[in-house]
Amino acid sequence: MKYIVAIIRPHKLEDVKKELLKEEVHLMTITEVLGCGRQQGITEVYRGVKEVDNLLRKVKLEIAVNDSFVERTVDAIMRSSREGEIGDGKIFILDLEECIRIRTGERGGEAIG
Amino acid sequence: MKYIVAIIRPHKLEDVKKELLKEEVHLMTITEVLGCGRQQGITEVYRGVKEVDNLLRKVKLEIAVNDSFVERTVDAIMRSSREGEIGDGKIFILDLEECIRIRTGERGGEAIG
Amino acid sequence: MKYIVAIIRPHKLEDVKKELLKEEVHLMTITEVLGCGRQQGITEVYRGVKEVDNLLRKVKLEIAVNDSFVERTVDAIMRSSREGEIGDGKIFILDLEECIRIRTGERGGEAIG
Amino acid sequence: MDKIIAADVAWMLCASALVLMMTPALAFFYGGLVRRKNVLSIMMQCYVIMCAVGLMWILVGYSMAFGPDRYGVIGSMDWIFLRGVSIVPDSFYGTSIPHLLFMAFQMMFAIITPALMVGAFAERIRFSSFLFFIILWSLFIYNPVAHWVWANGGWLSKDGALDFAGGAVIHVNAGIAALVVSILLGKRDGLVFPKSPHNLPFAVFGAGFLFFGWFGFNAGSALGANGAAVVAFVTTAIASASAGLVWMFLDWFFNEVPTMLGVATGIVAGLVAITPAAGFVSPVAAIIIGAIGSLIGFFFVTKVKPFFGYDDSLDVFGVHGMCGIWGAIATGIFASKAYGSGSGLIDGNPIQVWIQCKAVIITILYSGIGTALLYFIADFIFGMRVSLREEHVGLDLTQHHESGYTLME
Amino acid sequence: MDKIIAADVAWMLCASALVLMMTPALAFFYGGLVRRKNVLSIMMQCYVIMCAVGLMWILVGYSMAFGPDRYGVIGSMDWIFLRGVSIVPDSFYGTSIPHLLFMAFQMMFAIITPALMVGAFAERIRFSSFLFFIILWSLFIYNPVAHWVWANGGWLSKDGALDFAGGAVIHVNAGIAALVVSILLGKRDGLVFPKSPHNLPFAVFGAGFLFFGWFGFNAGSALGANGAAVVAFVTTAIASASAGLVWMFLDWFFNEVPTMLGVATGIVAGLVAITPAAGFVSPVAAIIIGAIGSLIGFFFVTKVKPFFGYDDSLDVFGVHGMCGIWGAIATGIFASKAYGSGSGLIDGNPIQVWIQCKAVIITILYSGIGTALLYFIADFIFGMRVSLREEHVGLDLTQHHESGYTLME
Amino acid sequence: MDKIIAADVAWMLCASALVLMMTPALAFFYGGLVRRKNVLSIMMQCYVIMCAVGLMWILVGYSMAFGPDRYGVIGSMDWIFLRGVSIVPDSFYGTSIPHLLFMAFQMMFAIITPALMVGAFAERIRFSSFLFFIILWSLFIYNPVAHWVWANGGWLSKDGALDFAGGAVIHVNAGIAALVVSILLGKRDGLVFPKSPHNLPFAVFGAGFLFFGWFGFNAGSALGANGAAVVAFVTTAIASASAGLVWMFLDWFFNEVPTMLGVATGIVAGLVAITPAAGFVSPVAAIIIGAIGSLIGFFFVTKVKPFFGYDDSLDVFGVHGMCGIWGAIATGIFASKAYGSGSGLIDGNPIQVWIQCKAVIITILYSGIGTALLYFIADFIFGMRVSLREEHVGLDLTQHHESGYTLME
Ligand SMILES: Nc1ncnc2c1ncn2[C@@H]1O[C@H](COP(=O)(O)OP(=O)(O)O)[C@@H](O)[C@H]1O
Ligand SMILES: Nc1ncnc2c1ncn2[C@@H]1O[C@H](COP(=O)(O)OP(=O)(O)O)[C@@H](O)[C@H]1O
Ligand SMILES: Nc1ncnc2c1ncn2[C@@H]1O[C@H](COP(=O)(O)OP(=O)(O)O)[C@@H](O)[C@H]1O
Repeated sequence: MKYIVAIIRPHKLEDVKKELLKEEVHLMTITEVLGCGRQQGITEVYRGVKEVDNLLRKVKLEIAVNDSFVERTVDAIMRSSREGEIGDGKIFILDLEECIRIRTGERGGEAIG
Repeated sequence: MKYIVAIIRPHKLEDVKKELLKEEVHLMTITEVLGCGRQQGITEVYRGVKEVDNLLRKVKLEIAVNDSFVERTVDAIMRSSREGEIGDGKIFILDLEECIRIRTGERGGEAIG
Repeated sequence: MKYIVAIIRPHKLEDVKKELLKEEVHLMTITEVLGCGRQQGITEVYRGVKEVDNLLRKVKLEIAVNDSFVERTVDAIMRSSREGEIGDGKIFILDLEECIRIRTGERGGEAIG
Repeated sequence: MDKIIAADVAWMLCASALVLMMTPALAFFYGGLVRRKNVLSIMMQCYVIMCAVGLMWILVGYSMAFGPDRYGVIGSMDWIFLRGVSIVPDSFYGTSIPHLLFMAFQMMFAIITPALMVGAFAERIRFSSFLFFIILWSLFIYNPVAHWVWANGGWLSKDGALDFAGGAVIHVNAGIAALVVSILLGKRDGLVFPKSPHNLPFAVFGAGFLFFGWFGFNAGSALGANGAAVVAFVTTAIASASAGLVWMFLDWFFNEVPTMLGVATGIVAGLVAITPAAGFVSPVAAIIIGAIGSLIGFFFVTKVKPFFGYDDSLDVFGVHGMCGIWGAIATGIFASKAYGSGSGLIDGNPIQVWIQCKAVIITILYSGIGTALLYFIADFIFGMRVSLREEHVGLDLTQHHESGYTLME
Repeated sequence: MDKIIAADVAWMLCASALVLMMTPALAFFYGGLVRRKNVLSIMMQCYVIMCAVGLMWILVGYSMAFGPDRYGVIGSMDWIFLRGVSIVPDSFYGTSIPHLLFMAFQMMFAIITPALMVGAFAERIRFSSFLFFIILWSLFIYNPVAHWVWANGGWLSKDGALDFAGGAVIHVNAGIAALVVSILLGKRDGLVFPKSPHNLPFAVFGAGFLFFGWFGFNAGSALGANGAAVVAFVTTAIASASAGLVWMFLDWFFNEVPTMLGVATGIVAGLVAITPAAGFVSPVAAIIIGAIGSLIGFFFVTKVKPFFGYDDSLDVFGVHGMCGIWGAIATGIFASKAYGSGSGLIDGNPIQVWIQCKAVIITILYSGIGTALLYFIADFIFGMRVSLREEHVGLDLTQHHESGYTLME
Repeated sequence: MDKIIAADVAWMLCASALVLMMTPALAFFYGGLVRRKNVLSIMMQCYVIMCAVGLMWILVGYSMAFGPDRYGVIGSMDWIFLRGVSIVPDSFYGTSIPHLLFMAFQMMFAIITPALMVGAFAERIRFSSFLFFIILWSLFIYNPVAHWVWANGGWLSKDGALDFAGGAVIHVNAGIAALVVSILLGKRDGLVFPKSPHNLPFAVFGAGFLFFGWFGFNAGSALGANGAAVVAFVTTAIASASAGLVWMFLDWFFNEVPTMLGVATGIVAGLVAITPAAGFVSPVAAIIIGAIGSLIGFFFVTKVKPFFGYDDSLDVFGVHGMCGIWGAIATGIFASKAYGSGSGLIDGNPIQVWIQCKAVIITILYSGIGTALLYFIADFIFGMRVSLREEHVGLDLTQHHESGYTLME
């Protein structure tokens, strides 16, 4: 099992969810985060003093999947969230040792979906 | 060492914390997240237009523990956060390679607790 | 590649970013979290009833780095975020299997920076 | 024939608008103090009261409360649908302003009173039952009590009870009803300790704008731009300042630090306490009334409530009920001919204290028993409390299918 | 010579201040309903209108709208820079208050009207083009229509059209313009379903304080502390209560639950509907006007808009346009000599309905065509819509380099 | 004997309530601009001033400021505890309204002035020391200056200084004191660049409702529903519109985009600038006064402050101090017999400019030196600044054991 962490642009969330659904990945956990990356932040101005902050609003998806789903998930995310410009985000894949469904106590591949 | 990620119902947080305390697990990091799972979201209505959004408020716990604590931690979470209905959440266990306490520079099992 | 998760004090964020920049680590993802640790929370009082809550505002950094960067990153964070008092936070290091840049589709070490 | 005084009309238009504004302000005072998942439910209740009770007032309420007296107990149905209520002044109520304007000013009072109670129901009442209950309450509890104290021929009014802007009618009445309902509803689930307010600035806003609106409430109760209005204005400002300060120091003493919520609560406590006395007492008496009001409020909110353990979520009883009682009695003590049209203990008229106490006791009994009865009826028909599951998810989503804020863009 | 009545001055000072306050309240009503990334852009538009249109009004607007009549169509330039507008009352407008005060009261109306439109532009208009467009609109759409209906010699006024506080001039006018602009601007990107309001309590605040301010708006339109003001005050309170309640029940029926946003919208719909009728009708008529206004608003917002699919983001057309039309016609139906200075159908004067319809139709045509023309001009010169990228990032950051809230300390 | 004019009473009741409301509005204007962890501390300071200074005013402040004159320098203690201040008009102050009402109106001024300073202390002051300091300041800085300029026999008033609604007494006074305190307190830690406001909509709300309340402030300073009130009302509306617009264009020019915070700040700058001149100048002069006020404010806030590097956190000096100075001088330039009771340069009375400058200079000197002295006293006794640790955690938690918002349900 893998634990996929994807950082995407906030307004792409709907598209990504839709695309993931097509791949039958419909379980995930979403967090609003600030990304600090290559993408230049918009200079904010408060009373004339400029604040060059390179923190940008991003959305983080965490998706636990069985190994066979990894590529499909990654592809779906890439398809739906790419704009081709700096700031599109990243996908990180970590190894997931165990997954437990609280409701049933199921473990492993069973529990993931 | 393991890195436990648990997604639970927001109103269970107090109970979970209490139960974890009993197992002497009192260090954790908590984030408010949106969960997209089997549980159906409540249809929201704004000016008559219904918004069928399946994002639900959840709470994410991140707990780094020594190997010997893993099962106790998982059990405590399951005991205290299960309602037996869809939406109870999941527990994910990842392998944790290293843990460092910033204050002291301690590493590994020492640093975790 | 490693996936570094660091929990720090909120007001240290600027310093940490600056220090990381010196080590040429300028990509990261930041989340506001609540930390439950040894540090005692400040007792809050609402209409005379005290709320002893040990949840404290912290900031979580997630930084994916190549192996050669791990120690530099850890050092930079420790240097800049230590106050020497309880509550300084922790650094967790997980193994990162894969990293993909959405924009270009690059994978692995290429994609991380 | 009575003649309209344009200046009184000008002031009473403003005062009525100010009192109307208090209900939205209250919605924020309460809304900020509940958990995020229930913020809309509180606001909804306030706003629906504004609509539903407002409409009932036009249809029958005004006639019940102020219509030609029947046996000192209730108004007749002569003025339903505002029949006969026109721009000609009434010969008893606000003789220098159009009768319609007096009706409108009183409408705002009829609205704010049940709205005050909402704080006691917070986070666990079913909306439909609430609506049913609150309309009954307005009809059968508020209207009679208003009649007794304020109407031409009302028996408490004939008895000589002084109530400048509604200590008994509004605050005691709502406060006792709130206590009853909060006990009958039971405690919220799983609140081992009270959760911190989800948006304290909203509560701060609410308190500040309640203060602002209260000038219409108290000074408007003079029904004209006259000396009594000025006295009421000044005593209102002073009592709340003094009460806010006293609460701050009590907090400082008992809880180590002065708190924002404490000052805001103190201000409201002072406003409540001065309400029945506003146009009758001296500025110096206002300082005392406010200060003692704050003491009493603080004691009930921080000691008595935890001791008995009823879940009056936003302290409607502690603040409105108890300070209203104190204010009503204080009116009997401090009323002075030098400032208004009544005289109390300090004017050598100790009997007034007893008259005030009687009015308070009667209000407590009637409101307490009546509210309980209406509660049982409503509970029997609809069930007053939401299910545990709904309580956990929050009333906003379950009762109204809305959330206050988006978590994500 | 006309004499100043101090009480009228007192009331009109308050009323003018209340109407000014409606623009910030509106900024929150709208601001709370958009997505978080666009909250400031909406508020900015409201506040800039307050400044820019306010200033234009002093320079030329007031003269265009109320200056000595030219052919019933427009005011002359005699009063630009407020030349000759002093503390002496005008012989036609507000004869008991200083001319300057009448001008100030009208200034607030000139400000709020274009501000109402802002809801239709939400989340996709370029700020610079907006500013250019709105100034033109104020000059060439608002000023003439105000002249026709309200000015001494205006042709619709001579025709006998009744418009107490601006049903046609303000709500129909702004509502139609909003519809036109929202169609021409096109839909926002990627809103398959409407996003939930980012801060519903802000919208609740806005509705509550619009209600508060509307007393200045409607009762102030009597231009004095007189009977008409009282009638307008009372009908305003009643119509909104009735409309809020009706909307709530419609929601309950069609969407399973009563919603906070529904009640808030209903209140506003009722306020709009009663506006042209406020000082002319009975309280009971106000109940009906409010209720039907809410029905119409609900129908347009929840059925017509989705059917046609134009993106009138915050329902300016559905609420202001349609309820304004209904209100204008209702004035022709319910106006009664017993309450005001006009008579309609129920007074046996059916022709008034037709006169009202004419005024509405003319306003619709002029506003619709004129707005489209101005839109094309502004679009041609500047481009009215932001780029897709800017829309995604949000107008706050791209148009103003600010964000509403910090995500982190 | 003086006779009460009911219409003046009606207006002054409203105006006083409006000015009281400005303090909560200010709490939001400032509160929205600080970081989230300090929002309550700012609001707390504003509200506590409302209570503490309000109470002091009743006890001794009013007597010090307006009591029977002693040597032109200070009021006697004859009116402490409001002895002799009744509903009979005073023979000098507000002769057509009850003396108590004049006192109440002035009370609101005494409250808002120190509240304005709070913006300069933001995010680093110890609450207890703040409270001690601000009471001293109110007693020994505000009261004397108010006496000099406004009291019967005050030496600056005898000198002929014109100050309609408090340019020198309020804005210059508070602005200079703010500058002094912000320098003495030192900079906040670790703010390499200013953090973005945590809740800009709150600041927008604050600015809008300050605008609303300012009508009470300026037009109320006419002390009656008369021509001067109308002139002040109109000039207030115009100056702020013009200033808001000018600031917007300055932002556009210097910072690429027009900003919401810029417009809000500009509006406040315009309101400050017109304050001393409000009832004395023509509408056209008001446009100029507002525009130049905005220019000066912009220059000080965006150029001078960064250059010198003092940490006047919310620009109290830049906006209130500098625009107040400009307004006071502008009064000397533009005052015109055609609009009010003073004449300035354009009326051929150049000496008035010098008189105004004198009043400003004296206020600056007295306020500057006096504030510094009081600061040293308070700092010596209590220590004015919180510890670094407390600053990092935030004042809400450390000074008041509360947080503004919950992060989690
Ligand atoms: N090494 C990394 N560790 C953690 N987060 C990262 C890392 N690299 C990128 N991110 C996240 O991805 C977002 C987009 O990255 P950015 O460099 O701006 O664009 P791109 O990936 O298109 O080059 C960042 O804002 C950050 O949140
Ligand atoms: N595979 C997954 N990856 C990430 N998060 C998940 C996954 N499965 C479940 N979750 C999280 O757990 C929550 C509860 O899951 P849900 O399917 O609704 O209920 P249950 O686990 O009881 O079947 C979801 O809202 C989501 O946040
Ligand atoms: N084992 C753990 N798992 C998850 N988070 C932890 C763990 N230990 C510490 N943390 C996080 O680090 C923060 C600081 O830890 P704390 O124990 O208060 O101080 P210190 O690390 O200096 O002893 C905590 O608030 C929590 O967010």
